[in-house]
Amino acid sequence: MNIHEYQAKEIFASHGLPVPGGKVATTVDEAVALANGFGLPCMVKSQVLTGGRGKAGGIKFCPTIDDVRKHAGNILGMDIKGHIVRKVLVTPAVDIASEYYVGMLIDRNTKRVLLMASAEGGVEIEQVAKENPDAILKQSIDPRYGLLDHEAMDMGLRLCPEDVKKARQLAAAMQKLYRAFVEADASLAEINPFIFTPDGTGHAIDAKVNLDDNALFRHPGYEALRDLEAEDPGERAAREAGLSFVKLSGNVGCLVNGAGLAMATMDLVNYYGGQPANFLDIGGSSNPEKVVNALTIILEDPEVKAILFNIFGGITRCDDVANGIIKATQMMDINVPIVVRLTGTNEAEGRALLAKTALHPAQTMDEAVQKAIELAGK
Amino acid sequence: MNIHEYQAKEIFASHGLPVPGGKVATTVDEAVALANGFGLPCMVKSQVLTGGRGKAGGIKFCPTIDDVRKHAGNILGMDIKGHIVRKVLVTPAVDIASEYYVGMLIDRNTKRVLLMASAEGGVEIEQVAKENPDAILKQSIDPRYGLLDHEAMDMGLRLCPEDVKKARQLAAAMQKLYRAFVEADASLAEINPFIFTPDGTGHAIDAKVNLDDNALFRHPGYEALRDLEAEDPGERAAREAGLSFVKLSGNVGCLVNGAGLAMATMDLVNYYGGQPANFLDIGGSSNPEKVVNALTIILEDPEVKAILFNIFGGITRCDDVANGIIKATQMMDINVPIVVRLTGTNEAEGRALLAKTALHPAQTMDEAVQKAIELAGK
Amino acid sequence: MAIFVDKDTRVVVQGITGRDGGFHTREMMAYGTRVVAGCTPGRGGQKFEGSVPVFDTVKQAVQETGANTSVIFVPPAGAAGAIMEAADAGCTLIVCITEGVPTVDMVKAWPYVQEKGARLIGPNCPGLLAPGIAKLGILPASIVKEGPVGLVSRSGTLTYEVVFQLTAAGLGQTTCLGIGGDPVIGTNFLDAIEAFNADPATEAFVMIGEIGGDAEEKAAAYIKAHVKKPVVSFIAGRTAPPGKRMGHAGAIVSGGSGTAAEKKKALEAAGIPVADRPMDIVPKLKEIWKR
Amino acid sequence: MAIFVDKDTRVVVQGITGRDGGFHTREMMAYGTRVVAGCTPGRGGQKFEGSVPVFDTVKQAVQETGANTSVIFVPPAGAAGAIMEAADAGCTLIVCITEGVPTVDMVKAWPYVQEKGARLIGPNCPGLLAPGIAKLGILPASIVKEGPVGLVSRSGTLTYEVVFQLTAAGLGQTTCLGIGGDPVIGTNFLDAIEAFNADPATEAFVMIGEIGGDAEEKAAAYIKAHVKKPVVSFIAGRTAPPGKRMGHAGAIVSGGSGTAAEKKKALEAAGIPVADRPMDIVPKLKEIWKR
Repeated sequence: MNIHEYQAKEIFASHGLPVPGGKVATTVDEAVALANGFGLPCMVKSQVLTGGRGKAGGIKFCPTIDDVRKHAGNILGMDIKGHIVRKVLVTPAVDIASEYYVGMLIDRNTKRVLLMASAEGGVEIEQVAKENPDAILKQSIDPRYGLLDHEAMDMGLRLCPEDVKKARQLAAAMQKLYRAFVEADASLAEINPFIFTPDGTGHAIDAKVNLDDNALFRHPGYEALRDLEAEDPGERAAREAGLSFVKLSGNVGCLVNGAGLAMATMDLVNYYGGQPANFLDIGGSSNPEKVVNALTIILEDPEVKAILFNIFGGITRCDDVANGIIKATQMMDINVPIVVRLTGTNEAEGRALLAKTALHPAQTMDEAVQKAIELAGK
Repeated sequence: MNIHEYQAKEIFASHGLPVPGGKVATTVDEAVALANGFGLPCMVKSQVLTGGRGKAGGIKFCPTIDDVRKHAGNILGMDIKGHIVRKVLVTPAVDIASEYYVGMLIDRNTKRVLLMASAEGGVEIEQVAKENPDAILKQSIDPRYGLLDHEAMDMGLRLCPEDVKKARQLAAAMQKLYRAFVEADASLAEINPFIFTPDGTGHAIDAKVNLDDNALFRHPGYEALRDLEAEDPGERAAREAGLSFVKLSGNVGCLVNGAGLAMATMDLVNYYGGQPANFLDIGGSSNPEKVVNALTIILEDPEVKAILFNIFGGITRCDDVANGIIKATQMMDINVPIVVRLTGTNEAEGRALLAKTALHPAQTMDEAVQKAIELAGK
Repeated sequence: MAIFVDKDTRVVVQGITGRDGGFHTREMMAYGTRVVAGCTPGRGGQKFEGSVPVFDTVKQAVQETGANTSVIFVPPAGAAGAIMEAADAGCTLIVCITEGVPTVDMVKAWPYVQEKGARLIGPNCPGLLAPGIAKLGILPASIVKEGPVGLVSRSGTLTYEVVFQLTAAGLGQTTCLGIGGDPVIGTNFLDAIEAFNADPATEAFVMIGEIGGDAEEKAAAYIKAHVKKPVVSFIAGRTAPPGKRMGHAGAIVSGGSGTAAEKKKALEAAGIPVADRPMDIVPKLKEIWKR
Repeated sequence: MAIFVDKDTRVVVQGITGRDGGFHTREMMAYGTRVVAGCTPGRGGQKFEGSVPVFDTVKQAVQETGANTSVIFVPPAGAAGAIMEAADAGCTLIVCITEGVPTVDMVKAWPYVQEKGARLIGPNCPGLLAPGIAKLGILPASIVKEGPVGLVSRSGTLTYEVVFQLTAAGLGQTTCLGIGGDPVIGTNFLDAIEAFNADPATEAFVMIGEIGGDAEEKAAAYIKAHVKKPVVSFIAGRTAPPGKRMGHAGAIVSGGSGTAAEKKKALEAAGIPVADRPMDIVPKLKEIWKR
């Protein structure tokens, strides 16, 4: 789950990271009131779940209240890479003498949290990684010990060899970020940039956190951080129904059991010149209710011209699955063609059941995909 | 640093351990008001830094407010093993269906925290250890992983094999106790007993915590937990002066540099039939102020009839130490004899300085101790 | 012969009294897997299906029954703890089927498993099926067949699809192994490939990858340097949009890396044919495999 | 010959720019110890006493100067971290002089030191002095003399007292070692005794214990089983009241255990004479030592 800058900063602040004050406004008047409260100059920052906000004009420095009014007005409602700005963060502006990048993520190869830091702060780390990979310092964190004092200090001194006080602040920030990462069950946590003011005080002036969906169950408070307005309605409905769904822009709706097979199905639609409308994993169950939910979500998309079930019956029996699909389609009013491919245990029985319906049976993935593309094009 | 039950319970509660409500009263009226607030029946428990409170009549069950008034009146001011009761904890009484001991301490041999637990709760663990050592279960905790789920659950199931829900509560309590131990920098933490009510709910109804003096610097709040009234005035003054001091009941005041040598000096006084008045380590410095502080503390004790300095000048030079002692004694009005034994670097110079004073010089520990005992006896 | 299991594999099922645990334990036993014990705290003393003793702890199960392998079906909150319990009890192979295990838990559990010297498969995986030897996990027994091909995959049903095609083409398997789709897993492609390469019964193998991470690239480099056996690969997720998690927690293209295109390129550069469609895997394998 | 150090010992002093660190570094250098580097973050590039290079990190010090031993004089809050830094940098011997290190920090640092394969002495100890070879710590050089006796002690000045008497009696030392008075220390009596037993130059040794814990009892059992060399002991704290910490964090009789009487009993049962007074140590040693 991705969360907004202001939410990430709240998590950071609760772990003692030096985050400037700030509050969120949803209207220009609220923004102005906040700016009056914090004092000038201040920043008005769009809160959207995408990068590149600065380039898009979504982050503005405001020396006067008139600027706050003007920029908040422009930014609220702005479309940044398809994300509509509904909130702005108003936060005191700080003078920047130097900028650093500090980030952590899960490193699949070491199976550990990896700390990355760079003196090239304020730019996207992927860009630094491409153009100047040596500028990124790395430290793999042993989970048994956490980020040790000397590891953090070594990083701090390498980032800031000329000023031990700043190195200490960077080191402390890294150790706090690690605790925040682990305790919040993050999958990514970035401070970009961590800055020093001319008087040498460090501040985390931007924050990015992705939370591990698998761990949300032990952070009941985090569900409230979810920005429901920013979520695709279909993806939201799927999440609430316990389905794994990603909206795409094609016209062949796909319902598949298993994530890998679902991706392979999308790829095959594409291979045969079609366009998948979605990724959807309905899981191993033959529960008609789950199928109804999945179909409802897919049919919300007016672009969908055909529906493709690709089910590999392993432990689940194909006749059970067929019955589930038949019941679900009977409960709904569906006016696009449905192709069903069923393979595996009790395959023949499953297909026999389908034969009595208006559903289009298919024996192989390739046949099913080609048939669905053809029906969608009609 | 030892803290009271009610303070230990506050630490436990902050780590999520199930501690019954409770508040401290210093007068009978306060105790009655608290009991009225919590409802009856309740317990009135003396808060003193020693064990055996129950046997001494310092813990009473109160079914009525009259009982609260009577028992609080008896307990406040009571002397328990030399500790005067100045506070009572008033806490709701709970029905006890079963009792367990759960405790943790530093195990010097493994260099780890050791979890100990027993189904023989409510009695002193030392007694169980003597009479029925097999009744004590032990789990050494690897600091790299903490107390793992299966380790805690294994203990819980061994304590309570007949009831998995209770086993889970015990396991959870052990894991919380470990976090409390580490985060509070304890050297000992005990729940004795952890009880279950007849409905199967667990409660930590007694609590004991010793804090690591070496770690107090990182818990600024803990200094407020110190019970200054319960502390020996001399030991308090020594602590505030940064000296290591323990009051004993003899008449030979001892000032020694180094803890091991200070113990050996006490032992030698005893060996020659004398009685040491104290343990005191003045450390490696030759600073006259420190000597003044140490002498002031020792001379507060009217039993002290002679003073014995036993100084081994290793890195510190004996002439420096002699000058420090001479200056300190000149700043004070002292009317007991002072024996000074100085050995080590610049020993001759040191003794030459002492020769010009009224101090009694000695060359060996044995000579010095015998002389001090003799002077104390006059 | 197979990788990771043999006829001495003695299984304890953690979470045997749960719905999924019970169902799949019956399936494993039906296939002839030696399930010698179950474990559910508080259920010690019971018998599963009237014959398999259930214990409160894995330690007891190992002591009483000589179990050396654990298959885990416990809920996500306790899964990493269950892995550590199995490792501590002396299980040398641990297969964690549970989906939805927090990544931070796996990060913590991993060094513990390593210190105890156990092999972990999963979590969030279908487990492993060595035809004729043992079934550890949820791979359907109906689709496999004994034979000379190894198969390793990050996926579940996509694996079944490929196994089904192998079997249909008469190509039986030494071991079908699903390593799981999470970012942090125990046994990875490299470990599996090393094992297949060393297994005399495995004459050729198939690797089913997907988007996210660089495990396929690492495997490609290893195969190029060390493997003489024929290998064919398939990568799912060519059409996945960046930044979106495709069902599996680990299946995500982030920061422009972990794409199917990159993986395909790395594999082909290492001389490994990459099938465009699942149905192309068997033909490609037959093409390069001179039996 | 000595234990734990030799002529290849190359020292980095952590906290060299502090008051105590600087003072004792000069003393160590004056004794001829090869202090090759210092370490204080933020002071990298400076020279101590005009000759010893100071580095920001121990890793740099080790890389640039070949230091293999660290002596630590940093304040308590950073001491356990400094120990871990030294171990991580590759120091194989770490002597931590710092007093007042939180016990929980040492509990955390210990497995790290073990994993890195380093030997830790201390904390809260005077260190070690091998006459004629090296001085690591704060033991006064003026009182020692080269010779055949080993000495190990939990104490500081009491050690000096005994060394002084040994030297005065013409009994020089192979190594004088103060292991420290804290509850959790690196090298303990057992480790030191093993080393003295294995050291051909050490013909006899003295063990100075004190109240608290059972390290003396463990040492007694080891000596009885494995040591043929003459050993004499002394235990401080016979008159210490129970439940009171006697200066050293580890010197406390708690729950009735860790008393001097118990220790004396265990030692004597193992055939080790226990001196009643410090001045009896040398005579007792001469009594049992047939040179």
